[in-house]
Amino acid sequence: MFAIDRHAWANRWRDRHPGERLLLAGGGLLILSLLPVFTTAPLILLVMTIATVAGAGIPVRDLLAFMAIPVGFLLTGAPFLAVSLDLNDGIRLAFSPAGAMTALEVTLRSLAALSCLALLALTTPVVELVALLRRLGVPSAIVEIMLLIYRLIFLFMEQAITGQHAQAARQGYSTFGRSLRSLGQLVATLLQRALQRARRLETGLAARGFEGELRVLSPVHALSWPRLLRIGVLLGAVSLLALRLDRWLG
Amino acid sequence: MSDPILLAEGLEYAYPDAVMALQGLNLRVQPGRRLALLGANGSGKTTLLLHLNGTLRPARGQVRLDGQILGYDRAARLAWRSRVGLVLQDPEDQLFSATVAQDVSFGPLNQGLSDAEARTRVDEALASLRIAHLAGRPTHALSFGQKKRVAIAGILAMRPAVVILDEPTAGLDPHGVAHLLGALRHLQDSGTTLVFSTHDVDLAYAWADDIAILGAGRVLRQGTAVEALADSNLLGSAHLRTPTILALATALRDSGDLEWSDAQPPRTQGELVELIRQRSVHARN
Amino acid sequence: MSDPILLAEGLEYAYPDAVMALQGLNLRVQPGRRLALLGANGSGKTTLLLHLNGTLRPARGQVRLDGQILGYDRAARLAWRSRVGLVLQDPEDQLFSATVAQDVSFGPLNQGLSDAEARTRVDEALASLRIAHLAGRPTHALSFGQKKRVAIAGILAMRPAVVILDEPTAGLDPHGVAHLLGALRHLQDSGTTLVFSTHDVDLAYAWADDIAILGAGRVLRQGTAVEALADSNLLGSAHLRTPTILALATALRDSGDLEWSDAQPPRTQGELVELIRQRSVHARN
Amino acid sequence: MHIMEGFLPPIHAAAWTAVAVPFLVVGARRVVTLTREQPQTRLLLASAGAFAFVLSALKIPSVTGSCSHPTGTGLGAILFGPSVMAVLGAIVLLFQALLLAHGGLTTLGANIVAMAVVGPWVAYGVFRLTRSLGGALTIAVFLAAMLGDLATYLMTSIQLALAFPDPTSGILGALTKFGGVFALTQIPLAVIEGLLTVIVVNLLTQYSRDDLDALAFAHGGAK
Repeated sequence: MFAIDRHAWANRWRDRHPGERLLLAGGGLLILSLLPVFTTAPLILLVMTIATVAGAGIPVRDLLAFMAIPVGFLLTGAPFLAVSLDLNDGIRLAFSPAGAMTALEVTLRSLAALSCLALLALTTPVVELVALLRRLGVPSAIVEIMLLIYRLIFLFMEQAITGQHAQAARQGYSTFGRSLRSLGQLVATLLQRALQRARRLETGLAARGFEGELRVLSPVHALSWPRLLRIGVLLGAVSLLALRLDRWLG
Repeated sequence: MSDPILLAEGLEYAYPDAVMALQGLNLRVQPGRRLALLGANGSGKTTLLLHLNGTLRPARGQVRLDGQILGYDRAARLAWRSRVGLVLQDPEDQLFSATVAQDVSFGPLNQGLSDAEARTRVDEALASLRIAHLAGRPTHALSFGQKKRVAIAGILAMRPAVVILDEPTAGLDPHGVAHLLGALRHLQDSGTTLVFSTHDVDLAYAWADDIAILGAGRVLRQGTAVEALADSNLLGSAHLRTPTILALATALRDSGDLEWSDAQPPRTQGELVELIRQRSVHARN
Repeated sequence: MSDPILLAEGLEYAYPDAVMALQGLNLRVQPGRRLALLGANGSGKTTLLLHLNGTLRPARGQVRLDGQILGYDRAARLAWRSRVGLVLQDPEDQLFSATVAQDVSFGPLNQGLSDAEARTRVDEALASLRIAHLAGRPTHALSFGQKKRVAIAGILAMRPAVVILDEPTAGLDPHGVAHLLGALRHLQDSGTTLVFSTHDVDLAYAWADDIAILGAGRVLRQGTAVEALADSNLLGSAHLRTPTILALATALRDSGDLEWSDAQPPRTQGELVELIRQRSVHARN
Repeated sequence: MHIMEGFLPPIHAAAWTAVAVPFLVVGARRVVTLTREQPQTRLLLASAGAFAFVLSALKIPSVTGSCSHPTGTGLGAILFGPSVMAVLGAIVLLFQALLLAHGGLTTLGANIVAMAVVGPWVAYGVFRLTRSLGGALTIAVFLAAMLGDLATYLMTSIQLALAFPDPTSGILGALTKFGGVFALTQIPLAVIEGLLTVIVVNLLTQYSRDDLDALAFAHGGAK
């Protein structure tokens, strides 16, 4: 249903420990936050893109598709930063060089950060990241609910799409007013069905000894210390290079 | 052969997660006939149906209605859906209103009919499916078979020329199947073209005029029911099997016990039993 | 006749909306056999299954497991469900975890097994349904037939003595049905008792050792498959019909074309075709 | 509208995350208590959360033809109560970032504050206030959903203005700039979301009382 999810379950790094990708992407976001943007961002963008495409084997086309919508947001949002608004003398809009620098900085940082998110999202199933939250002290009830939400999203999305197809087949979206009414009916029906599903799951899981907790085996992915070390070294090298370039550019 | 009312030419379609569902599919729907789209789970039946009423737009290829290539702008889709009605498999996916009559009125009202006209359409549709007595009932309290018929009534009330049904008999018991098929036959008698998808080879053989066998996003064979089902290897490769009645009738003809012509093969349990009885009566005389 | 492993005596049950679902139902389940609960939609099949594993509690009557009347406190229910596994019709009602292996581990972990033991159970259950290759796959990306098998694996991993399946073949294409029945046969060979509900008379006839015919919340008749299906009037009043193979085999015997004994009637298309072939070979010799 | 990954300066991203945390902790405590009292609540809450995700993925019909999605904050706050909604909203936002590339991880805190805290609390407050003043259910629902929606966008504008003060006119100027753009696009959408929520709640109260009762647990039976 979601292209991102499909890659997350089937890429070259599928069997590796999710902590490794979390370190790479999270470390990338961290140094991007701490170090000068103008030199760090291009390096991060480069490293993450290479890792995603050459490392995990995600096709370039799909990586670009991932970036497309947020980049669209960026292209419409960033120019606003380059325009200044003068309120003293009526309302006057003007180009601002300082604002333009901010816009450029934001664009670079966003692109680089986006490449970190892409690396993580395209290579790691959401549920494996959620499972890591337990170690961060998130209560197990919350983690279990998150895992169940993940599963149910696909089910309910399917129902939503099919429901809309059915309404469209009966001209439910022929005018604005009818569209609104159809959508309202769809949402109300989806909620009812969601609650029904909760009740039926209760019966279905009771047959399997469900008493409230949703404990399952965790997948075994061995954490590779050599790989973690290499990722650390890579991030360190990027940091050093970024700082050096920054000094060199003055 | 008359001009097809619907014609799919070289349809290709992939879902957003890159699963290829249709891979160059061709199909012709003859007016006034019953066409079964027979295929295993995952063969692309539902995706095809969603193309036939313009819900999905093919990446390549086109659909013609009455010979005209169809567009995908809003107006074109609206006109298309007034001619081609689609009933999905799970009635829960398409019943949104509190009562049966309200639900069935959804389509006619969306078509811009007046309340009075819509009411007439509702009564007509419910009557033609023999469920007029359900009109005032709350939809959630209906049995599965009743929901199925209400969902069909919701499409009939729009008076489409072609009615497309996704797995119409799925989940129905023998009595429910008989009841539904009776109502659909009645519909065909009034000139409506029927297209239905199914993985039930016995149903397709008993009930379709024409059959298109689907596999891996293509129509592997299309013809009259008997033509399409003749090749058991093809059926096997499509994860299907030869219909029971056809297999037995063929075995009985091969063994010399029974005679029947390909033009008029026995289609149902009743017809085959009758054939056996007649023969034994003959033999005795 | 050996002692029944499960015995339902005089079950009565009404749903909160006052619809009477069971009205004095009696049923016996013989160990190691395949029992089909055959009934039309609304005949009370699912309600009965939910009583057999202790999910619903009858207003009157009782269920015995190995001769013991069963209680409904927490401990009793847990023990009961370890012996009697229930697979619901819609696999989506029973699958909740992201991957197949995780999902299947749920039952064994609830039984208090260690992680290592649970892992063994998961591997075993997946292997016995021939879906070991799916272990690491995300549940939501499975086909319908695969989901169905994973749901069954989730119950098998708890090693119940009795496995109850609600409409196990509903929604499966011929290939999927064959695959599933093969896996279930394998299960029975290892001594598991199977109970399944269905409205498919052909399936029940082809595949059950014993059949109980349900109608209006009662067991109308219970016996071996041939015994239970002999009375076509009874079947009609239960909104069912005579299985195709049985009807044809009977017609062929009546017409004098075929001979077979009630003890060993032809059950499947293959068996009946074989019988016809053999006879024609005989006749020629 | 979600703030995209990397858009906010790091200090701001961290600060908004810090603001979001207490709300999440309180909400999580409530969820933990609820699930302890009634274990099956897990299934109900998960269904509610998945529903919220799907709701935010539906396309809203718009007059202009451009595509937009409901925020669902008003409906969620009315159905599930604001403290539980904070948790469910945060989960939905995390999943949107990872499954759809909407929003981001560094901006998760800021988005949670706007969409899972401010929006729902405003919606809930408006709903209770209107009801206690004797306003009709329909009016209360409409105002709650519309103002909840607008509050979300106002909050997002404030977040952006604080992060990117206008070079000439400062934070106020930036707020006018961002707020003006959002107002133009969002007021019609907020009205549409208000209407949509009224339709949904009307249908639910007419035909699905049981379901509403089942959900009332999440905020102590408030109706």
